[in-house]
Amino acid sequence: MTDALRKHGRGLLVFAVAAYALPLLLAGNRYFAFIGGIALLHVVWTAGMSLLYGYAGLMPLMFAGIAGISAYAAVGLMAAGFAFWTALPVAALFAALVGVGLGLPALRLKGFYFTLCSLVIQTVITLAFVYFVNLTNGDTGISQIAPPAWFGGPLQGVGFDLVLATLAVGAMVALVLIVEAPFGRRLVAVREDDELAEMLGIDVVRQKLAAFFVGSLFAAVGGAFYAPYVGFVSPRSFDVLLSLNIWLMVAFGGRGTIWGAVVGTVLLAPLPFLLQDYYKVKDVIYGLLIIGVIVLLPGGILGGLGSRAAAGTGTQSPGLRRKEAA
Amino acid sequence: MLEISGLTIRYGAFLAVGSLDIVIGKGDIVGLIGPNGAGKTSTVKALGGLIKPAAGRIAFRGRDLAGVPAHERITLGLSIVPEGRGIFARMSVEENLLMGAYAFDGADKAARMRRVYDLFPILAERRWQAAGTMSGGQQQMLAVSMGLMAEPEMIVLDEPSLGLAPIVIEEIGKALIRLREAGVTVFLVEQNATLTADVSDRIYVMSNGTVLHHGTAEEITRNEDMLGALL
Amino acid sequence: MNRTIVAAGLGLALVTPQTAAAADQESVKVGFVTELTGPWSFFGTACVAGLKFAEATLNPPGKRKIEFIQIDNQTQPTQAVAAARNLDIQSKVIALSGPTSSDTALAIYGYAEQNKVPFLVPVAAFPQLTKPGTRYSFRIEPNAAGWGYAIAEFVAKQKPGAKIALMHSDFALMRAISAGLKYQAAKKGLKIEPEIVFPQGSNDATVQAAQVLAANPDYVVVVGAGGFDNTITNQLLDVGIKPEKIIHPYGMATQVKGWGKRSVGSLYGTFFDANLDTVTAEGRKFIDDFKAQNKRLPSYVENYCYVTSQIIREVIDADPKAGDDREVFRNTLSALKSKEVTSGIPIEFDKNGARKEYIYFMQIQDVGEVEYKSKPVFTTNWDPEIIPVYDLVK
Amino acid sequence: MPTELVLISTLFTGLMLGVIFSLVAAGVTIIYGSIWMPNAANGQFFLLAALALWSAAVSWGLHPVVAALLVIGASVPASLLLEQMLIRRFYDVPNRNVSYFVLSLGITQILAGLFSVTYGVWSDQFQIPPLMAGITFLGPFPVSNSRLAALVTGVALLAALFALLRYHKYGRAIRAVFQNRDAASLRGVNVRAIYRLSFVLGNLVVAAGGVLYAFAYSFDLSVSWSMSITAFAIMIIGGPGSVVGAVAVGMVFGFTQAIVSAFASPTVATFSYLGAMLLILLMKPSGLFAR
Repeated sequence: MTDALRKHGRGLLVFAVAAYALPLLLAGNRYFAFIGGIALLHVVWTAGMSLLYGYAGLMPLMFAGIAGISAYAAVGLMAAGFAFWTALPVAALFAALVGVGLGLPALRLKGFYFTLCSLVIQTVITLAFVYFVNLTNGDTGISQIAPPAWFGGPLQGVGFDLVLATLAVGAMVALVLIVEAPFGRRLVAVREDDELAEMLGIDVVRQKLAAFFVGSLFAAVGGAFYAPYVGFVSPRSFDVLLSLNIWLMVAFGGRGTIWGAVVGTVLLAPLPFLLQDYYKVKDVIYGLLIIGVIVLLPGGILGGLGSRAAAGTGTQSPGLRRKEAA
Repeated sequence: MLEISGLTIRYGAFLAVGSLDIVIGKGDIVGLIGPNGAGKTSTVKALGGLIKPAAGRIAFRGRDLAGVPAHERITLGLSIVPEGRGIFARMSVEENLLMGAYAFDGADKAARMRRVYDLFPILAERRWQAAGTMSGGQQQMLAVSMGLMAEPEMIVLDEPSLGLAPIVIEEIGKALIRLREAGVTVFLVEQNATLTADVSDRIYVMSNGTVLHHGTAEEITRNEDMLGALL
Repeated sequence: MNRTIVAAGLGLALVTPQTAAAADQESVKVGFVTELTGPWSFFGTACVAGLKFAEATLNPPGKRKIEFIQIDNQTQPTQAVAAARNLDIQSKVIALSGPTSSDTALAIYGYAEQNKVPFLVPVAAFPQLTKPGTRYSFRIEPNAAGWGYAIAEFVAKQKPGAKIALMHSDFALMRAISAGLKYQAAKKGLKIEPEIVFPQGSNDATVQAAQVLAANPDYVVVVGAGGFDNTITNQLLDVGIKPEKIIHPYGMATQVKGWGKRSVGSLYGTFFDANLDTVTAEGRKFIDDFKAQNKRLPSYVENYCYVTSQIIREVIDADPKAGDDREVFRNTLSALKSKEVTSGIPIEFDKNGARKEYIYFMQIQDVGEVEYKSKPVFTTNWDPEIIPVYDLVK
Repeated sequence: MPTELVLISTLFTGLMLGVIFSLVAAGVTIIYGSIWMPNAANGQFFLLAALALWSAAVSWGLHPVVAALLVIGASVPASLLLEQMLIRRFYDVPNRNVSYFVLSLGITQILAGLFSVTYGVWSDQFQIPPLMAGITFLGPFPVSNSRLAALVTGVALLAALFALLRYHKYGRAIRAVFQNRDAASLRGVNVRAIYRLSFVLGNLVVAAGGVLYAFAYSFDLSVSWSMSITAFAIMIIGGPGSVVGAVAVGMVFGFTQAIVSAFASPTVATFSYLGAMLLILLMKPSGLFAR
């Protein structure tokens, strides 16, 4: 545990300084501070996605759906009179468990079929958000979500941003600890060649399930904070595009690298906000960016600049090839 | 007919085949035996153009194959039946045979099909059956037949006896001898030394990517100690 | 490690505030957050097209200049909140406006109420935008539950005790319409049967059209979303339902054109239509200019966005301080008593910011390439709270 | 009479939706089976065909049949261009299904952005003029000749696709490449050429699906994602790479939607076939028609 922290200590320190500096530097302008806060929130999500995609080799496109379940659960509990800080763990745990329940059939699938299946699950979740009007208010969404209480007052402004910074740093520390633990190494073994991993005595489905649960927790915690931070949730807040964006941030930054996800998030999360004035070309730019990266830097930015072996997509074991052909 | 000289194949840092030399004359049946991982299948893949050798030269009927893409080699008269049979499991026997003659647009496919049905009558009975649902021996007969649909100068068989009962292996061996009578050169790559020795004129023994011995079938089989250690 | 620092720095550079444009003391800025991309882009762009026509005459010399700052919300609530925040903080707008979809409007609603920014919604019909206790949000379009109420009133007048088949997509707007319809139908002794709900993303209504045909209702109320609205209409006509029996709660120019010639005789509700006889001279000019430029007629979406700018002009003119003080703007808007310049229909807001509501029912007479002909057959207006909308639709 | 009416309309709807779902899913599965490209942009290609048809038939005023042939024909050079520019770069990349998925998301994003600022500002509903006027009665159930024609054309296209894959030399080669690309290459099949052919053929079938959809239904820009998801679901259940599976499951999807929405509700129908997908995967993870 301490080894892991020593190995990534400098990186974590730099990230923590940047994460806390961001809200303070932007405190003078609530708009930019808001974008910064959204980016920090996305770091929590991409940390979870990085664990699942970068290390466990799973590409769960139902990620946003899990975040949404948690957000709706937290809002529902708050409406029922619970404090946010009580609602948060309950909602997060609930959403992660629901996620595992829904993901159970999909997790038995190998390789890319899991991804396609999770895409369909995300669609079902979005439909459910619209359909269960009594719980979710349907596609109108829930407006005016109260900020959490914090030392007697509402948690707002820079205070909330700093809490998000803490959350983001916490998520990165958790990611480092998990990845450097034996559990993380087993995940990499599963990612590289699950048949070989099975032969080495690793229970592949159980490892995937465990990883999926932990990754879903990241999604759920982020979702629960999203609701009061933005002040509004609706099915469109947690649609498949968010799942794809979060995944893209990881792939863009460099799969299987600790800091790739952060780089991808910092570059991509603020982009839709900063391109708001260029709405006519925004989607085209975004699309070209995606294509540019996959053509020119297939391992992602950090994966492309760093050693190809670390990128995970740069090299490939025969096992992966076998799976593809299956 | 076929001249392999200095063939070297690498997978990353791993050397699969190191400087291999094999010569096969027209009308010969030549065997290549060796244990698992000796580099036999890599050699076959290089012949088929499925992998690029790191060094060496493969010449077929005097022509260097280096620049010839995989799918054009069959039109030169080099027909390869890969390991695992290379049949199309969800196609019928007849469709598989048609695939065997895929590269020969002008050919009389019905006549070619009649000739392989003569060689393996059981296939004619099963012509509408999905290849994947037949027995292992029948699948192997189909694989050889597909190779023959090209009416090649030379046929390369990779592990035709794999997973087959001895009686079926014997049948395959008889078919090979009939092929030679028809003037086809055969390159038999095998783990099964008995089958190879029964039908081959000459045998190459391969281990760890290089040729250890080379001689007539009798010379090799006489040296039973070496064979026992190898296989 | 160095890479990380460089990347983090790069990210910071991207979000570092640019120096805000020097505030022009003279002009009043209004933030216009609307759907220029995403699934609702048609409504946002139609709205902006209406606004553009108003802008031509909005700033006569001598009056304080009003400037609209448009931002795309991508039909995405998070983006809508961010855009509202951007306009509030960066551009220091006096008021917000623009959304044409209920969920983006509701997302901005939360921001406006929490941050005390006046918010004038041109086209969004979800009742909760003016729920009791609302202080800063004002809505120009009548609420959707009211449309359902009006349909029931209309049908009851045409045929007491009539049977209505109801087909609607599962969107909040459509649920609100159904709720209002069902509430008032019960009071008026009308029967609703069958009621068919389509999930979002539906594409076929053949079987449902056959079910409706088998039930033999007096009227069919069709509330589909987007292209599916057209599909339902076509399939009802295909199975032989007479157009005279079909009622759409709302109809826009593109929609009427889409229903086509064979829907002649069918009915639709609207709040502004080129064929209304109440259209004023300014309204007529707007219609003609719009038609010349866009090769189609404007509808209520374009009209409401046109009217939005007129209302803001009147607020600024009524109290010079309204251009600088949001509370004054809010109070002046709340007290405003005016008329739509295009149609002469009164504009007046109740204590929750809802407008005194009205609807016209039109019957299609002919559908052409650019224009269509229709005539008003029924009109009604009502107080926003004549039915318990805020209890009917949560 | 009412029961019969509902019954026949259910059958017709099942067939109509089934044919469109089958075409799109077959196109998707042909591309996935050959080059392992899970094309998330298939819904956008579908929509592109529908919108192009609308432009040709409504804006340019071409006869609908001419417009349809033009659009389906144009999909060939468009696919070849895309193949030349982007797709072929990844033929030999390891893990290429991930690369292709990312690529197709990029294409999706670009097309969605283009549609939104072009067609999106025009209208929120698009309708093609009918192929032919009039109504035909199937028993008591009246159906417009235009939709009947779309259905017949769709069935004919599916039959032609099957015939091509089963009896034509290149069709056999496509199936051979799906099943065993190395073996196909040894039999003289130019695998890269077959990749190219499959990509073109798959997109052509998807475009045909879009064109028929546009004749049968009004549509808007939101149809793209729901079609992508449906096609993926069908491909997974049917077994990726299996055209028979895609068509069989596509038909089942169409009939499920028709029957469940007739006897329960359309919402239950949507939930039920997505739920059925999860159940089937639980029992047979590789899909029903997998090798």
